[in-house]
This record gives sequence, C-alpha cells and structure tokens, in this order.
Amino acid sequence: MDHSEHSEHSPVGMAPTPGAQEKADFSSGFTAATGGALQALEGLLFAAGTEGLTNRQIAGVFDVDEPSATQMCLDLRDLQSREGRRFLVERLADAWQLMTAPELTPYLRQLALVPPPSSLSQAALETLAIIAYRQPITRSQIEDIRGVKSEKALGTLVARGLAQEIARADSPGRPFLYGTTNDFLDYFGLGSHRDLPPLEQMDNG
Amino acid sequence: MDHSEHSEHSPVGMAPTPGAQEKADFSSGFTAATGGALQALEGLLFAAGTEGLTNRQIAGVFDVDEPSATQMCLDLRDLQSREGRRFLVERLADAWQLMTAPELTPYLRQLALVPPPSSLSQAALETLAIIAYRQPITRSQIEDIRGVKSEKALGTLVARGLAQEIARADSPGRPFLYGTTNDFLDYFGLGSHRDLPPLEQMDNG
Amino acid sequence: MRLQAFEGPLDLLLHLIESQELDIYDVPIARITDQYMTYLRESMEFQLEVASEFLVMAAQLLAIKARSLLPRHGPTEIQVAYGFDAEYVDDERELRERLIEYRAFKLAAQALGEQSLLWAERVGRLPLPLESFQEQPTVSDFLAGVEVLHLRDSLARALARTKIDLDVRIVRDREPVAQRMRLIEKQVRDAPTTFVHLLRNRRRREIVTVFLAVLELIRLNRIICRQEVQFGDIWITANTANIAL
Repeated sequence: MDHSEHSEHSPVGMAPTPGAQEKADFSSGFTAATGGALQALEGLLFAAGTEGLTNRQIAGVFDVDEPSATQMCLDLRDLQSREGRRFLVERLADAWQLMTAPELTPYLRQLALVPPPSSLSQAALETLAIIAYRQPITRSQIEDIRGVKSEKALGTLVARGLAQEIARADSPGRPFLYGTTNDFLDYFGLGSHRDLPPLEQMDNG
Repeated sequence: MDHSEHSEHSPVGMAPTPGAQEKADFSSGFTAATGGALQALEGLLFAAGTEGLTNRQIAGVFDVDEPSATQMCLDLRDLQSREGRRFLVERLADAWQLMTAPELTPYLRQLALVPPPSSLSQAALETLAIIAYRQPITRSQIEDIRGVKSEKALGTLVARGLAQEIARADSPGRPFLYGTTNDFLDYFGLGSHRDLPPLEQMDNG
Repeated sequence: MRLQAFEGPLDLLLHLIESQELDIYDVPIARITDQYMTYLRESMEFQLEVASEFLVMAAQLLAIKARSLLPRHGPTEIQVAYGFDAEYVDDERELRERLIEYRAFKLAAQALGEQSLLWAERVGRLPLPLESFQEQPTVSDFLAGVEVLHLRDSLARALARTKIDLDVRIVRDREPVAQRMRLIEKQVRDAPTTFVHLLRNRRRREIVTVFLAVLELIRLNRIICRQEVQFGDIWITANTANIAL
C-alpha cells in the first residue's frame, strides 16, 4: 500500500538487546552507548503503570536473577536522576513503579488549575457501564467485552474519580481489579452497585 | 516559532545538551539552569497518562501561547529520542500523550501488557474508510460506493464508538449523516483528520 | 475462491481485473463479464445464497456486453432501437468510475487496518488523579466577609438550638482508627510509602481516619515521617527500632 507511510515516525535508537553478556553492565558504568536495557526497563515500568513490576517479572523479561533486577532498577534510578527525569522508579510494596518526583508538585498544582476538556465519550460511558455491572473486573476483561483497547476510556474514568483500583486479581501478573467509586454511587443516587437496574429487562421489546 | 533549529540531527561532535539556547523563548522562568521546562512537561504528560494534555493546558501551566506549547512538545520529542526513551510524546486527537515506542513491543508482549489484537472486518474497515474521507455521509451513499448493504458494518462501527450520527441530511426521509469520532483518531493513532493519508487519485486514468 | 470471500460485486470485479493484471482504466468491461457469470453460476450450484447485489450487477454486465456486441456503425434504426451508442458508453464509464472509486477506498481500508494493528501495540498509562494537587482555598478566601461578631452570633444561635434539641451528628468512617493503623504499619513495613499515596482515592472521612492513624503511629514511635521539600509529599517509613511491637 503506497499510502501507509504516514505517521510512522521511526525514532532513532539502538535495538535493545537484552542478554547474558550485558548482565555485567547493569551494575557498573552504564553508558548511552551500551544502553538499551535500562531504557527498555523504564518503558516497561511506564506501561505497567501503578500495577508496577515485581523483581520476578523484571528478571523474567531480561533473563537475569532477582538481585540483578533490583540492581537494574537502582541503576535506572541513577540514569533518571542524571537526565533530570521528573518521575523516578520507586519500590512500593513488592513492586517497582514510576512515581512523580517532588519537583513536579508545583507544576501538578498548576495543572490542576487548568480544567481538562470535559466530555464523556461513548467509549468511556460504555466502559463505566461494564465496570459498574461486572466489578471487580480487570482491564483485559473490559477489553474482551468491548473488543477494543480501553486504556484511554479507563483512564478518563480513573482521572474523573468514577472508577478505581480496588484489588488485585490472582491471575498471572496480578493485574488490578477495577470497581466504581463512592462518587459514582453518589452521583447516581445509589446506595451500592447492587442497586443498579437489572440488565435483563433491557432488550425485551 | 522562532527557534526553528530544533530538528536535531546535529553536526558531528556537537554534544546534544538539552536545552540552554532553545529554551530562552518559553519564558524567562524556564531556562535549563532553573531545571528544565521540557523535563517538567514530560512529568506532566506522565501524570496525565492516556488523558493527555491539550495545547491549552500546556500553555496554561507554562504561561506561553499555544504555538509555543506545540513547539515544546516537538522539542520534548527530540529530547526523548536523543536520550533513547522507549515512550514518546505523540499527538492524538488534539491532545499530547506519552505512548510506548515500537521497539518496546516485544518486551510488552512478554509481560502481556499489550492487548491481543482485535481487528475490524474488511466490511467495517471499508465502511469506516468511506466515512473518514467523505464525512458527513449517509448510509445509502456508503452503500452506493461499496455496492453492498452496509447496515451491519455501520452498526459495528457505531457500537465501537468509531463512527457516529452527526446530523440529518436535508434529503427526503432526512437520513442520518455519519462521521468519525475522537476514538477513531485514537484507534488509528491520528492527531486529526488532516493526518489521514491522501486517498489514491481517482482521475489519473 | 468462493463468492462469499468478496465484499460485493465490485470487490469481485476488482479481483477479476487484478488477477489477470488488466488495467482498470481501459479493460473492456465486456471482457470480464464471462468470468463474473462463471463465479455466480458456481455459487448457485452449491446452492449458496447469492446476495441480490451480485444479480443486479450480473444484469448490468450482460446489458453492457450485449450492447458492445452490436455493430458500432450499424444501421441507424438499430442504434435507435437499442439506445446505442451513448448509453452503452455511459454505462460502461459509470461502472468503471465506480470500480476506481471503490478500489481507492479498499486500499485506504487496508492501510487503516495495518495502521490500527501497529498502533494497537503501543500503549500509554493510566492518568494519576489530580485531586490531591487541587489548591485548597486560603484561610482569608475561605473566611472572606466573616467578622468576629458573626462568630459570636453563630455561637449564640447554636447554643439556643442545642437547648431545644441536642442533635449532634458525627459522620464516622466505617473503619476504626486502630484498624487503619494496623494496615498502615503493615504497608510501611513492606516498603516505605508516602502520605499522598496513603490518601489516594480516599473520601474526606477516610482521610480523617488515615490522618489520625498516622498521627497516632508517630506518637507511638512506630513510624518515621520525613518531608524533603516544603509542601512536598511526606515519606513514611517504619521505625525499625520499634518493630517488635
């Protein structure tokens, strides 16, 4: 197809080659030239969001042992500090995740003053309905029902305080289970999510 | 935008120092010396997640005009490429947000952080392409182009939030006119409709 | 290839043209009519349902072919009787234009399909709730217009009311402070946390409980709080000296 060339920015970058021979580098002097693994780790932590990654998951992906996984995270933190990142890898409970740095707080305050464009998209509404009726539910279960990637819709609901992480599933990766918030119940005047109108009646017509 | 030098595939030997001279424009408060507006912007985009930030929000926080907000995002993208980041600022449906880079995909797969692909049927894709390029358009106009009934495909697109009724035509029966949604832009990674690739020329015969 | 593999008659025609590497801009439509009819007949032999669009197109193709077989410069009466030649040319041109237009959208649809698969592999992350960064009104804003006399009057009214009907409402969190203390202590023993993190997604009355629990834990010397920047988040770590408690 000759018109598929659009918006395929292919950023420059060295191919990340995780592997045995690099293991030694993680703890010692990491340089941009030998890099890749730490950047990949940061990318994975970015994507994992507040679910975070355990040492075991990191060790699995980069084929290292768990103490090396810890060392990678510490090295990443150094790299982030050197480059002046405003979000840093932190260990919270048993998982590593990226968290905003204190230096960002004044900017976040400033951002909180600028109202985001507010509109409830159909995707967000549908996702809210699925969460309301099927809670607790994981993101991938929501995506199974909707048939499309739903991180954006879910994000809107979390940011607006309508949905929240309520627990972790027992399935691999222990993903978050989402549910509706008390604000959601208050808004619709419901005592609990069991007061939602039953689903069955909807399409008998 | 007076700092047109930002596309930074710079002459050999020039150490890419994020900032100093480029940044003088943003406002006197944000020079590299005081801590980096681009780093703060990246932090805010990190916090905003899939909600993204509009030019208006960025302009509000950094006290600049909206074209400068766009320029900051482009500069941030250069900075991210230089530092080998595996998540990059992208413009999606008129908001800027951080998205993982293609190089990260194999790692994301290993951790099951990528949702399984769910593609649209050929019928749905054809119908969507016609709507995208010819909106606003009625169902019967779509069917004239495709040569087949398109009710089901159109229903799928509306149900998935990729197309929507946007008005009614003035023609007899006042049929609905369909257009694409913001979710359509998200789904295909487009900043706006102007980013659609040009349709193959119809009249070069 | 079964008929069902095609999106419609235009898709089938396009396939016939492209599989024979014919030029869509000047292939005589009559030339592909026979193959089209063969496809249709085979599908009917399998007693598969053939959508009406395919039959309509078949009729159109046969009409175009029939006219193309008539002598182009025959007797005037034949030309008049069959509406030759203008109509034939128009029909063929119209069908060709439809095919070219359909092909453009079919290609665009393929490109979009590929684009969506590439894009689906790229993910973002959920946003952080920003409520905790919302500015609280300052005391002077909050109390704008209130004078000391108002305080006195308010107290007087309150006292007058409580004489009549003592009704003190206390909104309680469902969870007692002691329970919250145990949870916080357990959490910080696993890993240090921050005050903002403890308050994430909590309602006002729960915030009170968390706050009281943290104060109580500080008083009992079970946790250590540390604030690096003014107005910054507060880091909370377990006081390991006291962990035996």
